[in-house]
Amino acid sequence: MSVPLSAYLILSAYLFAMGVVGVATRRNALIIFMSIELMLNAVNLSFLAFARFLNSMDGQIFVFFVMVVAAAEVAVGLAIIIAIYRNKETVDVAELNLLKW
Amino acid sequence: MSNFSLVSTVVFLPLVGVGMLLLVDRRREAAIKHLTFAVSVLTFLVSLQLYRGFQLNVPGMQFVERKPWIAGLGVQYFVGVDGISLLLVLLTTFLTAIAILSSYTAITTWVKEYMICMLLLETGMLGVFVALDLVLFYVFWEGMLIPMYFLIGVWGGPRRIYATLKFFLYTMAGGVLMLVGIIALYYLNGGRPGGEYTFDLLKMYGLDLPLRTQIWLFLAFAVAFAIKVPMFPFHTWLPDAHVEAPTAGSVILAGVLLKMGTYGFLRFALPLFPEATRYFTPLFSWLAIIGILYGALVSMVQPDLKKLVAYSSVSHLGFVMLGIFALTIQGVEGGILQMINHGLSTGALFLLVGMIYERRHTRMIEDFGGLARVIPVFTAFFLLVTLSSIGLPGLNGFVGEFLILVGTFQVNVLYAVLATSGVILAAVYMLWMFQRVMFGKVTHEANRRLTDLTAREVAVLVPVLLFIVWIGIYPRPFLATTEASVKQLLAQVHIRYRADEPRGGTPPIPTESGKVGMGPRVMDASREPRAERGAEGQRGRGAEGINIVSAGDRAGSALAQANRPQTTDDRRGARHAQ
Amino acid sequence: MPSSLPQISWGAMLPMLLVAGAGILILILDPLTPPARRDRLAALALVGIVAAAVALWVRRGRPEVVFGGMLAADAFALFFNLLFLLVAGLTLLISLPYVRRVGMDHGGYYALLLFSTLGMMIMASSLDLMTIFLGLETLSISLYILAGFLREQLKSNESALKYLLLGAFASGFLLYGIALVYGATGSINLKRVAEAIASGKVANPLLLTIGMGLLIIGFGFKVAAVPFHMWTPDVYEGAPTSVTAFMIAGTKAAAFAAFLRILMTALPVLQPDWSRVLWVLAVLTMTVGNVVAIAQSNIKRMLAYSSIAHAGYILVALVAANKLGSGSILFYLTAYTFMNLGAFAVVVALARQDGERVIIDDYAGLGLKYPFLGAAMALFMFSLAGIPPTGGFMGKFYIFSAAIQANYIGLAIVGVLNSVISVFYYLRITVVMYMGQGEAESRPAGLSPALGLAVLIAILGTLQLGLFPSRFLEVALRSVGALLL
Amino acid sequence: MLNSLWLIPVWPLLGFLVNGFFGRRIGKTAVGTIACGSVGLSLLASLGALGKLLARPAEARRVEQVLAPWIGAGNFQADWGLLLDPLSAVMILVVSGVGFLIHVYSIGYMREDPDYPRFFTYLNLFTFSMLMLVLANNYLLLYVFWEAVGLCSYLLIGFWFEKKSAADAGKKAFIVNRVGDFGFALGVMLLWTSLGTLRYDQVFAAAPAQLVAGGGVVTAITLLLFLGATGKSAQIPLYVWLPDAMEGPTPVSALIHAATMVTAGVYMVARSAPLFTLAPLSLSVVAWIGGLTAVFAATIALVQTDIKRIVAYSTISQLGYMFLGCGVGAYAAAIFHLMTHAFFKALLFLGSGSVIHGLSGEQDIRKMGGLRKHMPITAWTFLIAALANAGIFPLAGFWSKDEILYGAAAGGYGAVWALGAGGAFLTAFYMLRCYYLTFEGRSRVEPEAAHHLHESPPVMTVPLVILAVFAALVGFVGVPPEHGAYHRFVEPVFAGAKQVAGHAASVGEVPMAILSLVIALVGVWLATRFYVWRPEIPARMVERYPAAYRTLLHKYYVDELYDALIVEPIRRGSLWLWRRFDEPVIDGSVNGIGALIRIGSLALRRVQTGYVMSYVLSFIVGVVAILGYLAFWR
Repeated sequence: MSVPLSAYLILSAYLFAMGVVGVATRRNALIIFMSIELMLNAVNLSFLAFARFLNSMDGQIFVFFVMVVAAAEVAVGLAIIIAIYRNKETVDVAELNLLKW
Repeated sequence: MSNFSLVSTVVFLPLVGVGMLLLVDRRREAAIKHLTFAVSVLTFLVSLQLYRGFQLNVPGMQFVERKPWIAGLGVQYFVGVDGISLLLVLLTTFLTAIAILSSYTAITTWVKEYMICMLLLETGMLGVFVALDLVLFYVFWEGMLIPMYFLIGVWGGPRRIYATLKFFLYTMAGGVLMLVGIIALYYLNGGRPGGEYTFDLLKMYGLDLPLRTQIWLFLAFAVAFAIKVPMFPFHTWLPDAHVEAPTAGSVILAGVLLKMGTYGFLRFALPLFPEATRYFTPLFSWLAIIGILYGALVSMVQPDLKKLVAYSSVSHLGFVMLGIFALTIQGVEGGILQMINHGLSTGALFLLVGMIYERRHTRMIEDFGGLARVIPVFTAFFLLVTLSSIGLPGLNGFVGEFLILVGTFQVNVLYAVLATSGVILAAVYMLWMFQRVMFGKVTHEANRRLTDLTAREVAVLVPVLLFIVWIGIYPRPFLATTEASVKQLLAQVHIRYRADEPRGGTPPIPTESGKVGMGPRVMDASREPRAERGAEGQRGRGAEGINIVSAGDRAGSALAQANRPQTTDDRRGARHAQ
Repeated sequence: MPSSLPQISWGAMLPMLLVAGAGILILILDPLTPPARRDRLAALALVGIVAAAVALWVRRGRPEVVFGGMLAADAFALFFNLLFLLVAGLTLLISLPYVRRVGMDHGGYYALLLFSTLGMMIMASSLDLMTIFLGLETLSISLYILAGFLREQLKSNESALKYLLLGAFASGFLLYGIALVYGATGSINLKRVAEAIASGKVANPLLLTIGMGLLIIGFGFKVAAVPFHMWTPDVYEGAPTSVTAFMIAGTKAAAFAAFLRILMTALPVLQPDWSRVLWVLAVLTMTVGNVVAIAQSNIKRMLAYSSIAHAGYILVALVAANKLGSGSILFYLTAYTFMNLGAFAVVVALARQDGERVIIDDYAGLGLKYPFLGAAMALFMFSLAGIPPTGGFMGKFYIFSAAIQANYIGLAIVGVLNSVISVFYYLRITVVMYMGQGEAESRPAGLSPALGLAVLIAILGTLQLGLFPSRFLEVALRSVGALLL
Repeated sequence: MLNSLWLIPVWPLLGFLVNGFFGRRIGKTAVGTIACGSVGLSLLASLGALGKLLARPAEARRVEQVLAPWIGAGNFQADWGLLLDPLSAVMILVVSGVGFLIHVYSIGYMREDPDYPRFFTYLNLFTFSMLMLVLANNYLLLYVFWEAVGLCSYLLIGFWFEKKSAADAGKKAFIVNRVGDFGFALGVMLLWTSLGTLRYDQVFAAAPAQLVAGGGVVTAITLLLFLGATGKSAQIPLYVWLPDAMEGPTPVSALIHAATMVTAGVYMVARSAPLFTLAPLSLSVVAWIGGLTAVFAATIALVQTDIKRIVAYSTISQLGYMFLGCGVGAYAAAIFHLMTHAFFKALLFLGSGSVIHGLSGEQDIRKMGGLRKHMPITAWTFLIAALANAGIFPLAGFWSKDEILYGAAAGGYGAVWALGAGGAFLTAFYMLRCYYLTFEGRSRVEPEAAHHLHESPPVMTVPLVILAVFAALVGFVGVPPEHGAYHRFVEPVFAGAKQVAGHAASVGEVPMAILSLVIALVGVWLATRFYVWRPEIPARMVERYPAAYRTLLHKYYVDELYDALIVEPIRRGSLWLWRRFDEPVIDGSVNGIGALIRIGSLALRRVQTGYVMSYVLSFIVGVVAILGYLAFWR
């Protein structure tokens, strides 16, 4: 009748891996951010699938919190990126390496 | 004495001095110096009370104080002295006072900090010698590094930072391994049936570990101590530290700090791991012998006075280690006495080098020559100390060295022969140095204007020299102080061994086999007191005339010795003699 | 499904509410406060912290579980909450002179400090993976902002961005781990997770194991375990000094609190697995942290690497996974707080009029010139190096005792040898301060009473823990009793 | 007197302390008086003790006193104990008697020296130590003062320390002696380990029972002790220090390096006679070494040109005779020779000192000659001493040397006797050569030295005369040979030793004595022929045998040999150890660990690139490793 749990999990893992690859390969801070959002949402998918499968509310509630936290992170992140852009006029993380060694 | 904690008073009196120093304005340098000196002299005087109250015939710990410290782990503030530590405590308080007096003019910057360091150092060193709880011991052992580190690093010579870091890191590297050993010992002790989780050293003495475990733990302890001693090949921090340290630092370093290593062997490594001690006796004896010869040879070609003395310390401490690992009463007692002797002689040598350095700002041997004509009083002191250092009979060094050699000879002739040849080399390097510094014509103009010793400097040296002569002529009080403790120690080391050995397992050795060193051994009687022997040997021993031990340990009539039935006691002698 | 609203115990919540309330109040009052009086906001924050501490203290010995099993006011939480309040209080004392000098004395700074403290408190009190996550994010998001608080400075910006990107990235892994554990055990409550594992009801063990691995990774990031440590030096170097001090002590403690609670309460059955992973992490973390610290020339960066190394030591205690190990973590973190905050207090106090003094060589000769600060710094360095008689030594002593008790002798040996390596760079500070030749010009900013108090507290704490550690260790051991069910 | 033996040595100790601490303040006269007076008091005490000893029956002539315990550790025990028996009585008389005369002589000889107080301080210390050495009642105490006299010797040889050769010589003496003491110390240890005691009486009582006669242990003990004796008494192979020791002031050479200290080895061997008796092998080693040294040193003396060195080699040679005597079991004869030798050799040195003093420091006999006219007392006394040394009847040397040679012959040691006889011939030759070149013939003195050539003051010549009397007559205490007053007194000490060294061959005493006298007279005749009647012969000899001459002149190149085989290798080896091993290898490995960590630090640091991407990469590596491990390898 239904799609098996494993399918959700594989999709979730795939999305998560996409996000990870995005973080690892992109240089634009904003796109990295989006990749992280992708990772979080991939986890959300897992949560929901588990919640459904286990018939438990915990997962669903968790997803709400994750979304809130993600929103907060984005807000802070954008503020920081703007601050950097003001100082350096770039959002390319490859150009941010004052701090090293 | 029981309700008055004398040991703690001695240990922490310098700390009180530190507290007082903190209140003195740093600009009042004279007051700071006098105050520090007064505190150190007071500490010495109080430590003399320990000697006065010490009971010579009691082998165990005296003046014991015991308070819980870290209750959860069975760590205690547990201190006390036996004959071995008592002498070292006295040496420490004595040399600290001398060292402080010697720095009156040598230290011109940051006097207050310097004096604080000296007193902190004193507390640390005393703590090491009286601590009977392993953690407490370790705390003092490592904590003492801090003031010494500053003494070398702040008031030292041009390469002081390299030297002090090397000193610190090297010593600590050994120390941390010991810490692992201490903790492992704790769990082994607590985990055995009926065992108690405690760091109480005396309770751990009863621990009966398998040989393999003992070997590892012994190594953990021994490396720490061997670095401190320093035994070959762990010695290279010493010349650097000595060369760079200020005079008083060198005095303390040579006089007391090195003794912590040898003391550690006596107090911890040997009695805790008797079988491993046996197992490692050849290795450590050989290292000691290499140290004796190697230190002497390298010392011979040093151009720097301090470095020469530093390498000579390697040689002298080799003697001490050899004596300890002879595991005979003469060897160990000689070793302990030699610790004191080395503290006095080498301490005095460093004092003298420091005095000449203050005048000439060089320590290179080639910069001197002909000083005997210019500064005769200095020369006389220097000569006496030099002779003491090369073990001239009648002075302190001889007594210790000879006892060590006799003690070693009983167990292994080859060791004794090699070590004795070190005595020749000692004469070579010291006299050659003495000749180049003192004899000949004055070749440097600057040396012509040298001034002889001041009254303060004489006052610094004379007490040391008094002890040097005293021990040479009448070492009995010193030997008697340690005797009971040494016997107990040897009993601890040997007792397991005997239990393991099937009785009568070794064939009796002929009295006179025609082979050198195969004769019956007059072994340390502590293992088998024979009270009825030695009729002519009855004599009150000890400075106080207390008749401690029956004459059983005396040579007694040599005949009784020869006819004595062979027991396993002789087994060891036989093994070594092969 | 019958459900009722959970009982809310206000008394148990009071400390957190006080901290949160003080933060909100500061935000409200900030626009109303003239710039010259902003230290009143700091005072308010301090009052909030002290009040929270008092509220915690009066409820000691009365463990309670609130919010339907999501938060606990047990001994473990009490211990850590008090520790966090101590960190926050000391940070405030350090901040007072610092923030004014660098021009970041906004109410927001104090409020964020309080919010992140709140996040820590939530983390340490959580009995539930969700609250742990929430606490962690509260803490982290506040810190992202704080790290970038010097908006004009590119280094601060960069620090914040790196922290944010990597922190959010790591949060993703943590979250994924939570999801998998949830999926495998059917619960996000720590005790029920443990029960599920113990009763063998885990549907897919692989899911659980991978979930555990991801949790380790997530927390490995927060505690700065190698190879998840790379953010630490950059962030700590770039962040404002007072924030670095706060992070170095607070974040680590909070992360370890939650980590410890998860491992000991939820995953004790899997101990052989996670111990083996953490064994490797511990060795790597200690070694890399210590070795790389040697080459540093910036004191903040050096202390950052040092904090990595210390995380390694604490991981050793985690590996041991026994009562003494857990207790020693608490002890160690406390000593660690004192010595690190003390060191940062000295760094702030020795700053020049015109700017900070973060290059180690700039400290040349200061030890003897400023005897009190010099001695304090030396004490903190010796303590960090683990030399008796300091708290740092006792902490290490307990940790290695725990490791040896659990028969991890090899790990203990690696640990002690690492502490020898560490001596090299800690001593370098004292070498420079006491044995270097200082230039004459540098007049330090001066020791304000608040800073002096902070240094003094740190000294007393360090010595107290080193000389008389007995009582404190008992408290720590009692506190971890709550974990071991 | 016998109840307080300490009264004998204590005076020089006091003199040492007073002069040592206050010598520079109290003036030369006081220093000299104190120094001589203290030794004089010792002499009186010794005489008193001798008198008391003589008053006792022969078997009770033995007083032992323990002053204080010294070292006690476990069953090891050594005391400050004194022993007076005929043997030590002879020794203390020699030491304090000859010592007293030399002290007096030194007042004159050292008058001009600025370090006058130091000289007498050392000299007093020496006398004290030497007295203690012979009075000690156990081996360890003997060893102590054995080294103490070595120290005094070191200090006095290097007395003029500004001269490098003097300082070198002092050091050489000390170190060579240390080599001997190495053996001595080991011997003492083996002795104690075997017997459990070091006291003479106990050792000698226990030894026959516990040590197998001729066994390895007793042989080892005695050989080790003898190694010590070869050092102190300058025998092959450790004799090399003694000729150099002539760098010291001449009274020192007389006292320490002729009369007393160098005979300590002989004393020790004689003292240990009961042990040596148990070790025939050691005895023959002693005899052979003694005999070889006697000849060897005498040959070197033939060509030396330094007056003091000639006498020094003569001393080595005569000491060889004493060991020869001990080795053949003629201990009493050896000690007898020790005593007579002390007088005539001290006299020879003091005579040379007088010559040197008169010539303002000149020591080369090629620059002397014809001095008898200028310093007659010195010349006559020197001649007496030379003839005594040569063993000319009836002077002291004749009696004692003859007795030794007789002992060798009677003991069946033919080869050893031959060595001794050859040595006696050489001795007579070089002694007379020395006398002729110095005092007879035409003067070869450098003009400026000749200018104030003079006889020495009475304070120097009176001791010469007294010594000359003794050198001439003291032999008569040993007349008739083997049964004289001397023998009756000393012989009981060696009663235990006699049993082995019985007379193996029967040779007549008188013919042997005549034979040795003839040998000596031939030597005298040859010397007279070479240096008085046909002075061109020596130069011809040199031309004919240049290699032999050079070898002798360079003392067989032994110093050079030791230098090349021992001194240099050790020095170079030490330098190598320090520069090539200690610094680069041992210290290098310590610093190497540090450097390695530092390099690791710099390398690992580079991983931290500052780029977020690389941080993420590191993160991902960790993720893969952990998850991979947990998923697959667990």
